[in-house]
Amino acid sequence: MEMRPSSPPPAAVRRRMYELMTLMKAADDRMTKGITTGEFIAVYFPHRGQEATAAALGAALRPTDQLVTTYRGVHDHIGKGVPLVDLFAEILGKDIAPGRGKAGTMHIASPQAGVMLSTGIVGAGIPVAVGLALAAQLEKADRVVAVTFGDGATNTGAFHEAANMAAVWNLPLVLVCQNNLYGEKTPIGMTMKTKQIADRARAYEFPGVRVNGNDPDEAYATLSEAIERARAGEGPTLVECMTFRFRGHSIGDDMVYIPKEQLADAEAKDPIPTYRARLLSSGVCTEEELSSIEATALNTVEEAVKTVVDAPLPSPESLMAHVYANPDKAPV
Amino acid sequence: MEMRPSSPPPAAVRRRMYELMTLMKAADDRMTKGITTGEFIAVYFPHRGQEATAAALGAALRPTDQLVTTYRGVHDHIGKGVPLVDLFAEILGKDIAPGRGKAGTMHIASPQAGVMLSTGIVGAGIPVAVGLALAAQLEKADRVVAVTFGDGATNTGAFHEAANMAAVWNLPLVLVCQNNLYGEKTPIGMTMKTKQIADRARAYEFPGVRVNGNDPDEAYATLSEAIERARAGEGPTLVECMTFRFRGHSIGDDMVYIPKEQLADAEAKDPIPTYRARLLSSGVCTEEELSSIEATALNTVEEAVKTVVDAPLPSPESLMAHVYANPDKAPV
Amino acid sequence: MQEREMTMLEALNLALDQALARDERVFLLGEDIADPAGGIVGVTQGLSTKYGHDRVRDTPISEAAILGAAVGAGLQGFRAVAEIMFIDLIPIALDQILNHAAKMRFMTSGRLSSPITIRTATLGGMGMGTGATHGQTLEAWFMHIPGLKVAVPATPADAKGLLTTAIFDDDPVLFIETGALLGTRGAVPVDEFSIPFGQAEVVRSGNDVTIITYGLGRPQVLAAADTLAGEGVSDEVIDLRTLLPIDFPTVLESVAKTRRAVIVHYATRFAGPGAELAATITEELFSQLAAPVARVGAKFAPIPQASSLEAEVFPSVAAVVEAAHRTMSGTAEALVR
Amino acid sequence: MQEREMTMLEALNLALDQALARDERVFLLGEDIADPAGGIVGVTQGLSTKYGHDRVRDTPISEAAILGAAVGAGLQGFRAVAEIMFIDLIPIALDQILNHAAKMRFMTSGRLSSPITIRTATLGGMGMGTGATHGQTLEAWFMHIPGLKVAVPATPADAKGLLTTAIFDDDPVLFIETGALLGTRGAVPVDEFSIPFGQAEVVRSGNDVTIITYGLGRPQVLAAADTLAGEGVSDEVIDLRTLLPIDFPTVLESVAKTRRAVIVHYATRFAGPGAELAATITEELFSQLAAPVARVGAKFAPIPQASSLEAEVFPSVAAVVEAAHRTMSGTAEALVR
Ligand SMILES: Cc1ncc(C[n+]2csc(CCOP(=O)(O)OP(=O)(O)O)c2C)c(N)n1
Ligand SMILES: Cc1ncc(C[n+]2csc(CCOP(=O)(O)OP(=O)(O)O)c2C)c(N)n1
Ligand SMILES: [Mg+2]
Ligand SMILES: [Mg+2]
Repeated sequence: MEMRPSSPPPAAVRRRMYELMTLMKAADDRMTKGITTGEFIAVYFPHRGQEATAAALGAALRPTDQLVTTYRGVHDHIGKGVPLVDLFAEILGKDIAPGRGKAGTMHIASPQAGVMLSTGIVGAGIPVAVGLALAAQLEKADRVVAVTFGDGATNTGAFHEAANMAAVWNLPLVLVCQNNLYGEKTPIGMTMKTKQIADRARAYEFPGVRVNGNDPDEAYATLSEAIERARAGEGPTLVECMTFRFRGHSIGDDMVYIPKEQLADAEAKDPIPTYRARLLSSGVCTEEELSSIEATALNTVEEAVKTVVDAPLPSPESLMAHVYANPDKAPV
Repeated sequence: MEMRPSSPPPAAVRRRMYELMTLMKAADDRMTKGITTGEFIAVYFPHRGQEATAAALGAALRPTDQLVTTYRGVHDHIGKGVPLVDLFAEILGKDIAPGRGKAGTMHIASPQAGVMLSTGIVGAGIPVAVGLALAAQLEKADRVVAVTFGDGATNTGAFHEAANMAAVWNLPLVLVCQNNLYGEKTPIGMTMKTKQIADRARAYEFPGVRVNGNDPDEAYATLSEAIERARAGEGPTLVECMTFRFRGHSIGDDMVYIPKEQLADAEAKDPIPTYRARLLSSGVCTEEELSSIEATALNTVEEAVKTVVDAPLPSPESLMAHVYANPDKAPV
Repeated sequence: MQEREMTMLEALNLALDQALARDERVFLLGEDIADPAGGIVGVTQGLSTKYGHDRVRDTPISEAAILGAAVGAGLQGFRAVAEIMFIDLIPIALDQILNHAAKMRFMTSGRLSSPITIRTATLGGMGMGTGATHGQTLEAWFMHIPGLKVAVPATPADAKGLLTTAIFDDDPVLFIETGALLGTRGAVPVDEFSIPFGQAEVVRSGNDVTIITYGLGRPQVLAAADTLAGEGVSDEVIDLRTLLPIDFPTVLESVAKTRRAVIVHYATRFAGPGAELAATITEELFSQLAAPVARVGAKFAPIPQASSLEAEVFPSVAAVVEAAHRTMSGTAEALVR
Repeated sequence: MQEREMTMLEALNLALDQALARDERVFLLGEDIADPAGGIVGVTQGLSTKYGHDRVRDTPISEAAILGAAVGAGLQGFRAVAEIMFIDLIPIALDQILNHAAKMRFMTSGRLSSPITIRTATLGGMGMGTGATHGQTLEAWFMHIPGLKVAVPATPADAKGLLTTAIFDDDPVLFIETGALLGTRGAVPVDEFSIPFGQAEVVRSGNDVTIITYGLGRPQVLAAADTLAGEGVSDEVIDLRTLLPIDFPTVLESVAKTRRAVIVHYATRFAGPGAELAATITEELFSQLAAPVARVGAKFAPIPQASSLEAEVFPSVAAVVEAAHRTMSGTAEALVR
């Protein structure tokens, strides 16, 4: 894919992306606080620091487009429009969750919002996204499928097999790598020599491009281009979004493996205040608008948490529901 | 890897390669005939047409170097010096086989000759070769490991994971792809868009080079260079050897899926008569020498077949031997 | 229903043909399945020519992506029929079965599912010498995966009826074809028809002992049954047809009558399908059993290549007869204790 | 032997440490195992610092390559200890276990082998809410692989002794660590020591019923045993420690005495390890059993996330007690029939 210098996205899109980013951050802050303080018990994989890519992707995809994400997917879900109550209820395993306590943080799906799968198996979502993209192609729908995954996931066989298959079948798929420089606790330099993950696309003969994943405008431009290429029948693109994860792999991770300077450096480039400043200086939003967006985000999150915390756990009798569509003679 | 124009290999090497090629061809012809006529029953995957690469690899590797190959590996085995009786006995499942009727065509190993594994699982040998190369590195031995596989194998996750791991660990491994343009019955164009498999190496940051795999001199030069790079601690290389398979995927395959002209064209470039003519015209061998090499090959094969056909099958009592080193309390 | 004599291979081809004709959302994917190859042994012959390469599509050698793609298309309502050439290769793609296909409905509380069919084949017992990595019989693993179904047809008609059920079942199905049975001939309903899962066939009625089997065990058990009948033993033979679910009502009714049971399969005996059958039968009919349930399965070794060894690893007709004898000879002792 | 109180996690770390110290050919590979991370929960903490990153090496997220590399190094005489973070992830790499590690010795008639140890963990029963793809208990599959061995320690001392055996055993071993037990404390021999495979521990002696378990079942069975003892039931508790091989002599000796058996595991009940145990016990002791062998295992559903549902899917102490009662109540009937 050729990278054309592009003008910034429309103001409405930029405002929307900032809204999404603040909502993502507020959600992450709140889940982290709730679990750290023991207010609730849950498995959670923070995305703090990676909001810009998710906001850009959410803004660039159409509501009818589909998304496949991972355990570290709350930001992606929010970007794609999954309600916070649904997300928190899944994370806390409540009966009001769409998965009714059977999904959990790693397995959230929201077909209404187009999020068809989150998976806890690194890399495994990519072949599934290939199948969704194949379905779009077979249906001659103008739907595009995006799949997000980490840097570490590109070392899995699943990534390779899926990328190659998407290429051969020329599928409407956008592969979005959120390169946060670590796979769990291991820095990327220990797990690949590849200088740019984007270059891995060449092995399959489709375009790969690296962007600053902390810059919503840049990410939006590139992701939109990749999405529209896919929609136009021109096949898959790999977009590598450079970013960083401010919190541990999951809550409880002490992050000893991240050099202090590296973290400080990343935090200094926190995409949210950076983008805020840009929106302000470029006159897209006023200080009041931005403050109001931030206050709304906090309120929305707090209300959703309250709803979810007050909700009951699923009743044990519901265990055997939905193991099968047709459980006739199935073991119990 | 930079491709330097190289002078042909020494005459002794070239003669040796021709010897190996004729032996490979004679073995393949004989197995094919034996199975086709019903003289013996066996599973066999002919390599006819692919001899040049195997001969070059065999000549370029040291006896102490190791090789991992596949179900279609008889030519590779011969190149590496595995005795014909051993090979035929494995294929026919005789008790005189080193595997004593427990291996079979797809699973031949010959540690003395350095062939550590043949596998029937496409792609699966590549990670195992990574482990052998790691062992060489850990031992600080100057041993190199070569692993051969088909074009189709480069679409497996195993190829990707192994190639990346070999790169990260800078292992003494040479990945030899015998690109015969088909994976079983499917032409390569249906299964990848990649123009050169050699280019897939870039995804891991190590060199990849394509050679005419039907030209033993060219293949030898490139393989030798890759092997010596590995031995010098400079890490892995992917060598894509372009070739063609004259017979079906396995005996019994009617080859309806190969266009007649494509096959005719390939047969016209049969590496064996082509190389013969070159050796003659360049004065490396005389007609008498070549004829004698060919006659010897036929004799050697015929004698080996006779030994193997006359040998007994393993006795049923040997079944439970070697399931475990220590079978104490194991089920039966 | 009108029937025609055909091989199991032809019956499978016909079932796929009719499923493709009936429902646009059915499509096939796998290695070498499209024409001109038409499959490695021809099960999918002619289908890509008839329905196009879009619906009968060749894939790269990428088992994980094949099943992943099937799962993904399933989320969108397609009924993908994915072929994994041999069951020995499924481990490469097992994550997509275990962690995705079989759990999708549960994890979403019914909002999404992947009603895929995975066609695969076992080469065990063909005497072809394919050896340790191309001759395994691994269905036991799949019985242990909640959310999955498992079918193993033994006749051409069952192959057609069960494959049709598999494709249109709303749950994911592992459909195991037996290489050694593909050439078997039999009468097969010509029109589309389906055989419900969890419905065993009582192949032969008798009163003295129940022999339970499936797949390649069936012809072997029938051979043993002839021998036993010659000895005056009246045996009942049950072909389970599906292993998940298992038709326990039919099995238990039979064993309640005969008070003796033998289970026969090509899968490794230890921790194999027979273990669950024996355990359940015993739990349900403990006080009625005249003898312990006997299990006949493959010995605890990899599959060797040599025909002399392959014959030794798999259960023989003699072993089935001997197991039946064992349940008979236990009678006296069991009755007096 | 001198003992020290420590957690199972510390015991595992010590076993690895001593194995690395004893034999140059031992090395570790896996994701995040090297310092400073020292493993996802710290089992390998400090080892790369002590033995170098060459011998305690971080890998890419490439499970198939991790096990393949272990197998390959094994062919050259190394004793690779490969970590697959969770047992749920093994399907990705199962081909290397099934088709390579477990068959290498057989296929070469003893000329080559891959004496690898695969360390993995199950998170089932921790109540952490990791859900369907991170809480499975899949050991039954591995019992069905000839050529492999399977160990599941339940105490810190067993963890150390069995891991040492696994690493130096000449056959490939799947070594399953139980997340919920890693914090368990107990006395552990400080010096290197090993516990032979196929040697169960009789944890508690009794005469009325034998309860057989392993792994996370052990603390649960001991809780149930207390309840039963309070009711005057004298129960014998056996911890199998290894599932392949199984110490049938010990199991059968006990059941011959008690005439009643209950099997308890976190694995799914259907087609689970208990099926083989129940079937074998019944085959061997049919006329001595006072009641059918009872099996207690997970229900036939994926592992749900919510704690209220997770408690329902796994076997409870009450279920163990109830199963023991069932074998007791069967007595009268069984004796008169
Ligand atoms: C196949 C697989 N291997 C290992 C794990 C354990 N694990 C969970 S997340 C993770 C790191 C993934 O790194 P990356 O792809 O970079 O994504 P990130 O977490 O950084 O977003 C690992 C190793 C897993 N869940 N699945
Ligand atoms: C993982 C796996 N998938 C499929 C097969 C069946 N199969 C055996 S050989 C083969 C084709 C391999 O093609 P290629 O790698 O090009 O090697 P070639 O046979 O052409 O030498 C296939 C699909 C297998 N044995 N293993
Ligand atoms: Mg990462
Ligand atoms: Mg090929």
